[in-house]
Amino acid sequence: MGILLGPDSRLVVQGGTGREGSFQTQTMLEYGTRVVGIVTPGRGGQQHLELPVFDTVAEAVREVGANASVGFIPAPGAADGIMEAAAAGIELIVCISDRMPVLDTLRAYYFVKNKGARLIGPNCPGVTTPGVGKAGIMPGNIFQKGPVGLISRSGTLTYEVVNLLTKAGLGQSTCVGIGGDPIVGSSFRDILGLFNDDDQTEVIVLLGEVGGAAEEEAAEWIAAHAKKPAVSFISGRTAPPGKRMGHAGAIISGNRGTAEAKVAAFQAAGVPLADTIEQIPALVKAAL
Amino acid sequence: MGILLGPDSRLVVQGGTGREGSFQTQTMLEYGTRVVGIVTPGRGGQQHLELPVFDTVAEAVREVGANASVGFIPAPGAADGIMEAAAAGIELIVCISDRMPVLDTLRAYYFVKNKGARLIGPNCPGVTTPGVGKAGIMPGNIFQKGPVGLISRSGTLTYEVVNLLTKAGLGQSTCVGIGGDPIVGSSFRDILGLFNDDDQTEVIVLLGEVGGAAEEEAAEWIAAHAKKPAVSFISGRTAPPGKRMGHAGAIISGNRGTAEAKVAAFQAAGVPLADTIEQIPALVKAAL
Amino acid sequence: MRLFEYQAKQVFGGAGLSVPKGMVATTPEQAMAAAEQLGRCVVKAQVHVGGRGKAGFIKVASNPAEAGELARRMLGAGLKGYTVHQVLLEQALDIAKEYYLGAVLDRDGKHIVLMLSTMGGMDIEEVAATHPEKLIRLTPDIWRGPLSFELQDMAFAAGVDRAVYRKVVQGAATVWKLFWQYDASLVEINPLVITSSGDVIAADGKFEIDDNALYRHPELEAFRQASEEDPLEVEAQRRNLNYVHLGGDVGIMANGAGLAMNTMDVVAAHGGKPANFLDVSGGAKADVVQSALEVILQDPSVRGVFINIFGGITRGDEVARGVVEGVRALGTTVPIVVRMAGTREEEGRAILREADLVPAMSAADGAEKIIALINGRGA
Amino acid sequence: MRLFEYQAKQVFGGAGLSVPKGMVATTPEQAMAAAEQLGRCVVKAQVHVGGRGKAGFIKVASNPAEAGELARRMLGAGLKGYTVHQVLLEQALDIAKEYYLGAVLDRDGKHIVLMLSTMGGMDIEEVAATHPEKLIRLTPDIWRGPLSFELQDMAFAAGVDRAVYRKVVQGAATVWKLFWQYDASLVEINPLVITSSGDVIAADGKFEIDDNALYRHPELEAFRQASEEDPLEVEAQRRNLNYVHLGGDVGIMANGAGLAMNTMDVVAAHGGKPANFLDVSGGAKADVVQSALEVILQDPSVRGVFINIFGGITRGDEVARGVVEGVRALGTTVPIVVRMAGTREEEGRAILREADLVPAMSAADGAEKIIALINGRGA
Repeated sequence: MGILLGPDSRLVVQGGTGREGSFQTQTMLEYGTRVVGIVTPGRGGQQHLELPVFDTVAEAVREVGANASVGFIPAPGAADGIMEAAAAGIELIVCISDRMPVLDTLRAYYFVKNKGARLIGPNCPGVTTPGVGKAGIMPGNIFQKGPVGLISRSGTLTYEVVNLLTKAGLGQSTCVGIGGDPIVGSSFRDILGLFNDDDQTEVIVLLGEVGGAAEEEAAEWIAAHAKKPAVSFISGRTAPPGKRMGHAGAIISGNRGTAEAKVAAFQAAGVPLADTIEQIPALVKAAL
Repeated sequence: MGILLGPDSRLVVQGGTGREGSFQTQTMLEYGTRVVGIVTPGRGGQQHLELPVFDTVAEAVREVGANASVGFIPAPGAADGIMEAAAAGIELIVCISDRMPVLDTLRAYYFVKNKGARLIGPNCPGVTTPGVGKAGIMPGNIFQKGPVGLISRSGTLTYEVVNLLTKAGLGQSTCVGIGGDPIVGSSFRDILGLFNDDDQTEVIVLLGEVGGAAEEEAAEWIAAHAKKPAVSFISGRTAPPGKRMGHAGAIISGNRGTAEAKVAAFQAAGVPLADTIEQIPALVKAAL
Repeated sequence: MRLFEYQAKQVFGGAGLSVPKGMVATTPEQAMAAAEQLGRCVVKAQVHVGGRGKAGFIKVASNPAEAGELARRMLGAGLKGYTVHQVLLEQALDIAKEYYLGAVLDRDGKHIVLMLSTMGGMDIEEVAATHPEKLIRLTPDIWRGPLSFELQDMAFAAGVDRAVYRKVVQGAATVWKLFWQYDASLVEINPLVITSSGDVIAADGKFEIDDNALYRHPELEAFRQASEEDPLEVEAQRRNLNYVHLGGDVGIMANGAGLAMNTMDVVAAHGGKPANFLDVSGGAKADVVQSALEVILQDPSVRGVFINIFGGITRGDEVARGVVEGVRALGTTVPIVVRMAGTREEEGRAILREADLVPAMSAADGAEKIIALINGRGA
Repeated sequence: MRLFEYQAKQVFGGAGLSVPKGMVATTPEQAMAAAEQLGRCVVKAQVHVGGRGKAGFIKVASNPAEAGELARRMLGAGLKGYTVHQVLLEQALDIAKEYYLGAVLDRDGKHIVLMLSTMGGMDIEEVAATHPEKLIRLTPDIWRGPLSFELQDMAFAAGVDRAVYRKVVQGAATVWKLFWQYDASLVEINPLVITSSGDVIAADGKFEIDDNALYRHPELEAFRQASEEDPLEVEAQRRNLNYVHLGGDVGIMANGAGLAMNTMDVVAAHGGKPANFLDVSGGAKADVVQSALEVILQDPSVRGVFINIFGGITRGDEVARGVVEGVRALGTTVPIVVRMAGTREEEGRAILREADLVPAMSAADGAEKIIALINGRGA
């Protein structure tokens, strides 16, 4: 039945009255997502896209039973929005916002952790569970329900891969963009654990990139705990060290975070690695 | 067997190399207290009063098994000393220091609480368990072992009462000066709970004063939970409102914290009240 | 330490809170000059007591002549025992709403409580009693402070006008910041005025600072000079003594606040009138005791002094030496009764015996003796 | 954003850390003048790379003539691909000991790690590898920051000389404070010099700031002007674009960092040399795409551009409009291959068809086409 976003999820959109927030709320509704309200401080009591608008997340929880949130809040207020959701009792917090100062994210990370909530992002495309809904900005038309669980640090590259999978007849259980920042709420490892316990998911695709050690950790975890096969891909093989490749997290520092190290880690863990994204569907089929 | 300071207590003196700290360490040793070391940052490795000196409390815990501390640190560093003791795993932390900024105390209070340690003070004369030892500045010669548990917000007034009790043949189980500040680590109520469960203690004497609501809380607690008789006394009956009577905590704010309210609370709880301290021994004898 | 309204507003303004344009005057002429610049204005007596409005110490002046006349009436006048030395003249505000915003140390709850209400302009304790749902409290984590969303939740829960909620939230954040920055025990803005044009203005200000933390606030020294405090208390504070002037004729010195309070109580119970509270505190040395005696005797009402010492951290011999030296240095003829017990009491008494001081064996004995001496009956 | 050593030291000095007396020079004449004032001094090339000492870019000058000569040799010289534009001249220190003090964001551990070692002056990663017990780490609570005793414990655990431990503790507290104050990702003092007279001095300084937080640090703008960064990257940053100059001839634009990286990888896999990384990001609009194209084409090495778009949050029609408008405005003749899929791809393609742009159906197809066009073989 997929992970994170399920049939019981009642989504509130933080910042859903802004230009981008409105557009994305519309696409989430069109995809069939159960969006129960919008939170924009100072606009409580209004209606927007036929949804009730609340001043605070706490009100949305109280009034319409929201238990999941997706945030389109500009970076300066994004951490506060995450913490507000966690304090209000939201269980799944998806933060789309990019360019968040990493120290803001760090504090929000611990705040969410202490509340026992789950944070996806920031700087991510969100979560899509085909047939259920999407909390984020992924284009809904490329998805199809199926057995592939997908985790990725990037956005558009993920859509490419989903598109390839769907065209190859390989539907998805849930697709999770964990975000491209150096610190994100949920790591590859965290999401791997959820897919591991999900009945619908039969194979996991993991899209990594240069920077940090999340891929190495994931490879170790797979070797030790995975009950299902996984397929991996690393982008940024031609990225030079010391340069931030768009994502704040995609930077090779000294000799840490190189594509080589990640490739080696997956090889050591026995996880098949695609050289190009076009190879992924075949590897998935072989693993099923 | 008394409370807080017992036969297993291994006391370290924070700031025990200073003038006052040295003098008081000497009196604690003379009283027979098991003092196992002194902590003065920067003087680790030395000997003082034939005791080993450590740079940090953590070292004292590691090297000589300290589990209680008494602090003679000037106010600006007192909160840090309290937190250092708590972080090092000290279970009983007695802070003698006066003139601590109350916001420093507040932060230290929560720090200690989170570590699960017990703080007595600040701005207090400490804890004396006759026959075992003393952590603080009470004059040892006035004490005698016996059945009276004593809790007080003041210092010298407490010695007066102990002196009267001893002269009347009423020994003490433990005498606790909780401190005269608006915020102290342990309240009347906290210490009442300990005496309630202590076999040696047969009657509790509570010396209160104007300011705050700790006496009212204590009276309520006694009415609801006390397994032993209690006797009380309130000083500052002639204190005018709005003036801080030496103790930072001894101030009547508006009509809060008056002697009248405290007297009324003890009366309502059925706790005998002495008009002068000289009456206390007789009330204790009547209660035994 | 309490700040005057105009001082509190200086602090508020420095932290970015809007305050009315205003000027302080100590003479009617200054008040008139200020009113020339301010136009229609409010004249407010600067004293550390509430209820100024009801007592006629806050008045609107339509022109400089009126302002001068109001200042003339207020300056030098007394209010609840305090004398007005300064008036604050402020531009009159176009008031649409009056809110309450404050932060206070809750000693029993062990929190700093931020409070917000849309029922400002009246005594907040009355609001708390009659409309508790209208007073929203927030107790932020003591290390972290209030997060923006917490302040926002508070503002919406209080029913703050959406048009000004951002400014109110900003104001609450500033109050918290100032509370910690200045080691406050109370910061209160009542009323926080919302003007017709949507400005949010601190129209009054209370600011109390923890005396124990003043050592880290040398920047507040300037505020102290303008104080209306009792000159004897100011002198005692300068000498770092815990002294409270009470107005009777029996000077009191004790070591320890509890003992000093009790000494007052005992003196009063025996029919005496305590002139002061004075705690020479734990580690008092000869020079401190001497200094304390000097302050007590600076009070012209004092006709005798009762010194009540029980030695713990304070050593009896040092106290005795201080008393003897103090009496000698001052050459005073006022009767002094000394009662001493505890650490090194024998050594202390030996020193006292050499001087002409009346010994007492208990607080009650000492109280009786000093009262008798003051009344000319001998001890 | 990385600060130069001399900039880091300005920040350190402003926060109360001791730094050597020094001056910056951009010409040998300035260096000589500085040395006249400083006396015996160290001449240090200001570049953002390590290993300056070994490479001869940190040298002692005994007199002004030597300082001038050293500056002449260093200025304009290259070190690991960076050009030296400035030298820092500093009074030589009387070094007794060299410590290491730093704070770094540990992205995988999710902490800010304060680090202290008495083995300073060498690469700290080497110390960590060879003498791990000599590198003491502290991960303070993220809201509370390090408490004094925690820093003290760290100092004693590191074996810091007792005579200077207070200054070292103060330095560590300041490093933490600066880390948060400036949204740093790295603050490093290596070596922290202990002089023979017991002074504790930041003899070097590394300071890296989170680019995402620069919006709240306008005070750092002044530092940027003196930067040695690639002029194309500076221009892109000014335009708020995620651009990295790579040096090849195939200009690359994609929406999304992952897609842009993968486009680079695919171009390289097909034998092309990427000229740049450029992510027009999620919500890119026509003007952004046009601006991005302008920056790519400012690179004289670029002989063709491959635009790879998959529409999620970005709408295909807007991207297409941006590309067409950009090409028109620039009047460029450089071949441009566009591959577009996802949200509103049909509308986007319709717009592209109207202009003279080469369509591609996949990344591989696009890479092949642009490489063929650049090599004059047509698409």
